[in-house]
Amino acid sequence: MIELMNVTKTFTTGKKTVEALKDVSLRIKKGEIYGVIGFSGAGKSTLIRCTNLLERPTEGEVLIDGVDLTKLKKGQLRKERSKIGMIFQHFNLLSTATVYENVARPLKLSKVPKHEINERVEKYLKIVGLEEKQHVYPAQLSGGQKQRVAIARALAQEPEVLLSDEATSALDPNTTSSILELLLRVNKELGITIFLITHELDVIQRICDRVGVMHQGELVEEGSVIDVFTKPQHPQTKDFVFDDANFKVPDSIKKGLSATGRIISLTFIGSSSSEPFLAAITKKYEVVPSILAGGIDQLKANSVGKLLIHLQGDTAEVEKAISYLEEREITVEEVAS
Amino acid sequence: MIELMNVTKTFTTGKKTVEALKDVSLRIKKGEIYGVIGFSGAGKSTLIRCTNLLERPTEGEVLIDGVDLTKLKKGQLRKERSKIGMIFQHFNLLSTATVYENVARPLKLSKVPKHEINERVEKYLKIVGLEEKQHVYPAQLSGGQKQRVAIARALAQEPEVLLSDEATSALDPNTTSSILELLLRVNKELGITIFLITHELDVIQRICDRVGVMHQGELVEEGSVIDVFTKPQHPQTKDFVFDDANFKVPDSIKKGLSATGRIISLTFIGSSSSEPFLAAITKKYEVVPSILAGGIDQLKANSVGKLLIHLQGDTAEVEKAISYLEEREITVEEVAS
Amino acid sequence: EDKILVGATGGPHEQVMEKVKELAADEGIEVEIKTFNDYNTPNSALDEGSLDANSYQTLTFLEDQKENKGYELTEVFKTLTFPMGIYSEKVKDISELKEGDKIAVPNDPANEYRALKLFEQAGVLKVDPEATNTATAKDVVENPLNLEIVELDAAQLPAQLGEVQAATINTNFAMGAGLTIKDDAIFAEDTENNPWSNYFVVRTANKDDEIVGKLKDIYQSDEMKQFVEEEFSGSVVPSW
Amino acid sequence: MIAEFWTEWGADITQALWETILMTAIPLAISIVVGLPLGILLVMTRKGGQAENRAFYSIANAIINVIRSIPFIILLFLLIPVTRFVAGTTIGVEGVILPLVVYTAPYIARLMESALLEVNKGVIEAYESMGIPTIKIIWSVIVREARSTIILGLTIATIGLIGATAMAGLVGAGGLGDLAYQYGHLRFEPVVMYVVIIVLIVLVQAMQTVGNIWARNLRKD
Amino acid sequence: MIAEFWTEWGADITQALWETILMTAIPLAISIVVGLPLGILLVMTRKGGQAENRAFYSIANAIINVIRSIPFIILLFLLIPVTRFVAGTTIGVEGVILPLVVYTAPYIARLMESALLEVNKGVIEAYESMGIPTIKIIWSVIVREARSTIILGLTIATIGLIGATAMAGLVGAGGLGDLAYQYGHLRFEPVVMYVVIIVLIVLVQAMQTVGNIWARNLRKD
Ligand SMILES: Nc1ncnc2c1ncn2[C@@H]1O[C@H](COP(=O)(O)OP(=O)(O)OP(=O)(O)O)[C@@H](O)[C@H]1O
Ligand SMILES: Nc1ncnc2c1ncn2[C@@H]1O[C@H](COP(=O)(O)OP(=O)(O)OP(=O)(O)O)[C@@H](O)[C@H]1O
Ligand SMILES: [Mg+2]
Ligand SMILES: [Mg+2]
Repeated sequence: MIELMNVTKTFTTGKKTVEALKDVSLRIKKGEIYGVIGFSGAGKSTLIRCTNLLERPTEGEVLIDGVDLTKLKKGQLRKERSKIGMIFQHFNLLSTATVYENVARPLKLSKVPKHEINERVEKYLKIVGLEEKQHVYPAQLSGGQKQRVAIARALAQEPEVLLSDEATSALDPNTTSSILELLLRVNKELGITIFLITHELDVIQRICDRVGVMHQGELVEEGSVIDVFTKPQHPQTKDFVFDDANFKVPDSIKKGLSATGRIISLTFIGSSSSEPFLAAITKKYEVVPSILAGGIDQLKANSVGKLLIHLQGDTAEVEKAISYLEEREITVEEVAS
Repeated sequence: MIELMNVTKTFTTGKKTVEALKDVSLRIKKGEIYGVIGFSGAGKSTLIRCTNLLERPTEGEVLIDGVDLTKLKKGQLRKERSKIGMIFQHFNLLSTATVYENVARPLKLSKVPKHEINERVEKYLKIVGLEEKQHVYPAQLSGGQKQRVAIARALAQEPEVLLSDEATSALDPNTTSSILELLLRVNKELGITIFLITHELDVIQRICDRVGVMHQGELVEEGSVIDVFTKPQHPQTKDFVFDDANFKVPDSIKKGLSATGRIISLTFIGSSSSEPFLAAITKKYEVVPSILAGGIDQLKANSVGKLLIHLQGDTAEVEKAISYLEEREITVEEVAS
Repeated sequence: EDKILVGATGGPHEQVMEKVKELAADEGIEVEIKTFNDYNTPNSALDEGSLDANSYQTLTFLEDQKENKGYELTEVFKTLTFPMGIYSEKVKDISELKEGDKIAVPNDPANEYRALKLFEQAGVLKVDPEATNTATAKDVVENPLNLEIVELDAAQLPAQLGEVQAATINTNFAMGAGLTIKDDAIFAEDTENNPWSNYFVVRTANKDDEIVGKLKDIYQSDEMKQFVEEEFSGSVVPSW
Repeated sequence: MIAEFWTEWGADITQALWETILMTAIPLAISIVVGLPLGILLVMTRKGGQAENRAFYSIANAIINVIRSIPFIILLFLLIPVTRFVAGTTIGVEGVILPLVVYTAPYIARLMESALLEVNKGVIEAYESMGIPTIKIIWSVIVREARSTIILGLTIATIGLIGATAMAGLVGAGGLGDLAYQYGHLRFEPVVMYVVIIVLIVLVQAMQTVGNIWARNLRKD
Repeated sequence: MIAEFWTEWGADITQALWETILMTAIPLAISIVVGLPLGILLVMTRKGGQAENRAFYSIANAIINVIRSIPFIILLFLLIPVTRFVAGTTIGVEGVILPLVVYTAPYIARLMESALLEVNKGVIEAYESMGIPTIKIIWSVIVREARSTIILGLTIATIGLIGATAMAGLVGAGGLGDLAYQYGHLRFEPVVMYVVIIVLIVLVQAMQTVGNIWARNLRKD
């Protein structure tokens, strides 16, 4: 469906050049939700802007449904673009149009029949919770409200492909949840392909099928969400994935505890989470595990647990407990204190 | 230090009025980090903008160090404001000035000595990781980079009070972590009072001393972070606090499990987390607990755990296990499936 | 003093002054010329002392200005006469003007009255006998042919001649368009004893200055007469 | 006294006012019809525009500059043959319409250009990303977003136009400016001049006020 | 032929060019000194401005409109007494400086006003929130951010000023516009007129180009 082939983008200002994208290749299947994460300035926005040619790649090809956008004439490009919706990092609303008009105008300009425009606008404004702000101008909206108008605008287009650049970063968790549920629904029901950028791991976990990690203009890692979250390869990915679980326990506490036992991190997928493995080792071996930090994340298809535990007990028993865990396909890693 | 007394703010556009703040009173002590959370449109930005009188309250008083800002003359207000730094939701950078100048200009205009300006700018640009982008204009920065410039600008002022409106919402988790660490450091070392808005619970948990919850223009709940997170009172607060832990497990799974046991949520504070209570009940009673979801959050001063567990075993044993937990000051709640 | 600053309107007045300047230089008098296109400024500037003399106006105009503005100015000698003519691209004789035709006249007070009087002289209309220098088309009391009188900028008249049946044009402007009073005018003022001759004007206080006398001699010299006659071939004539 | 003044000059002033209104309204309307699209074309064809076209931009830009270089008084004269061809006459109100249009349209184009360039590029991008045809983007997004600035620009241009009509008296088109000049300046009727100037001031003040209010109402930020 | 033409007219044209430059540069400089602060004051004192002052705003606004209502040709004559008092003369280049300033300064003030109003309010707020004195905000934030638009506005004003200098010839100040009018119109030397017009065009074109490039370089988005 979406295929980026060896895409490179170089910005030149005066004598300086910035390589925002370095030979990035990427394939997103029809109906898939693909997420991109990466540090600020990694090139995520540039990548997504290259996908609909808002930014023309310096090199490389961009294929949508097999059509190379970089080779199209204006009119054809326009036709392809009309199938692609986009939510921008900075809203980009018309300042002189009301919320209603902001959603309705693109529909009018795309020749959607009149009665349908009204229906769609009301439907999507309701979904983003702004039906009461219909007749208000953007200057009178809060940051999150503006973002929601932009989301409603993109969805009302009912596109085949949706590009989203940090659509939920200005939103509170509940609103985010409802937007994500909506995205999942349109993805399932209408088969919309979604290509999104976020820095909220949560968003990736909840709705993405696959995830790519950008670092300094390169796509350094890519794979199913489960793989990337349980077996991150690239140091940057590890930084991202572990940030949540491991690194929140202050070093001082870790140090104190490592005197009385071992600190290990456990990563487990899917059904293991509903298996009482901690209970099991407690019963089976002479060990006393206590949870320091961590949690179980419900991914779109599966759940992934990460626990940082403190295992008290004599060395042999602890070793046995660890072996038991490893047999149950739980990844056990020693944590340096 | 900061005291808002019965602050009301009404926006009037044409015939319509929006009550963005309804009689909000709030006290932030010197050296405290106070966080505000709330849904999009709840009035958070308006609240923080009223604190330095960028938005003049329709009614009520705003006291900084005992001085009522609403009663001050222009010149005096300016003097008070010079002690207050602010990070905006929408960056507000000079488009015609480089990154360096964006940080340096306010210092120049505040008559900071020349050699110090250079030192400070370099120091804070380094802290936010933008030393390489010093000579670049905002239009050539990514969203997160712009936000970091805005952060550096506010910090370089070395103010006594820092107001921050979703300063980290455009940032990836690692950058967020380093900014938060920085905020904690300036708070501790320089005693800077911080008043921040966020919708990332994580931010509240990691650095705030107290937290307020806004809902439809009202401050509906307020208290120490631990209290609000462990014993939320207002439905909105519960929505916020529980969203992370409980509600991610799909109802279908919960339903299936409730046939074979009880689903309960455990909330525990501080040292309990390093106590092996799950191990204990496993050993003591004929119950098999398994973790469905949840985690332990390291708060600024303490840690709070929330676990959603499935407790298998016969009714009496389960009851005993629950009593045991409750004796250890763990809040146990039954979860409807 | 052997230096004098003279204001003149653009065109023949200025050209002739340039020649005077050359001749004066031989006698050790330095003449500086300022060119104007407006008829009021040379007088106000002379009165305020920004000029020492001006050379562009008729006596009627000067009297009128003195009366209205209280200037203390005096004419010292005659300079040039620009006989005014009625020109046409459409008719050969003034009598061919028909009911409702358009005729054009200059719209400035120095020229409009004069132009209307010329039409009166030609017998196509009558101007209010009490009208003065500042007369306009409104002061026409008899207009048997119901001629439509179009008032235009004097300099625009040659270019606009095709737009009307006939127009009075100051000869300096006519010249530029290749029209001569002798050959092209269908009706013209007399060149001899023309009441509209122009004067060299100074502040009353200076009327007896030596330099003014010297300049008069230079201006009214034979050499100048010859120059004017050659340069303007009868469209501008010496008034002395 | 006022009654007397009005009996003598009322008709002239009303007539001149009417002429000024005609000489302003007609050229303004035509100039907008010409200048607005021209301004749009300038924005579209400039470097980085939606329909970048170096040749067109350079030529249009040069022509505008050339015309704007020529003082109106000379333009009026230079255009005589064209005016005669187009309007059939070069005198009176009909005779100045074309020169006034030639004088005003490029100015309006320039003002339009700068108004349109102020429109937030992100918004334009958003509409481009939806595959909406350029022409619709121009009209429904760029022009609409710039409406407030456009109105202010047109107000400035209209006032400039009223200023230029003062010179239309040269070719017998009359108008307030000419009346003030003829009677006030050349024929020593200062009262007429002051009255006419006051009428002019009221006219311009009204224009500016309407423009300001209109622009403010269109502005939503 | 060209050599011949130049021998005959070179001195006149050079002189006229010099006069035009003088009549443009001096009034422009003074008008900027007057108009820029005036524009700033308009922005500051308007409703919602940093130093809201209804009385000042209304009066300044009205005066600007009144002056902008009066065609230059009439302004020139109306101002004679003032000019005489200030400059000591009402003719020549000295005599037109004041009228040109009176004509241009309010126009520049208006252009400044609209340029300054375009500056992002959020940025101004950011600096206000730091307690930086208003005067510094104006200069180091508002004016700096608006520099590009200001330059474009000044370019437009300068071209308007060059146009007005053509009328200054009426009072003996000379200049290119007057030379073109004199020779083209009064003496029928069309070649001189065309040459002068070309010089004018080159002058204006150069101004506009410099203005455009300068403005583009100042623009960083
Ligand atoms: N200038 C204004 N005019 C009218 N209404 C306004 C204005 N500014 C804000 N509001 C309204 O006031 C309410 C509170 O807005 P505010 O910006 O404080 O929300 P917020 O809590 O910061 O939301 P977010 O998380 O989305 O930024 C919103 O309903 C908004 O629409
Ligand atoms: N127009 C431009 N000119 C020059 N450099 C640019 C331009 N746009 C982006 N860049 C640079 O390219 C790099 C990638 O930017 P991009 O906006 O893609 O980052 P991002 O991953 O979206 O970051 P964020 O999470 O902060 O939004 C950054 O270093 C940025 O400074
Ligand atoms: Mg980005
Ligand atoms: Mg907000």
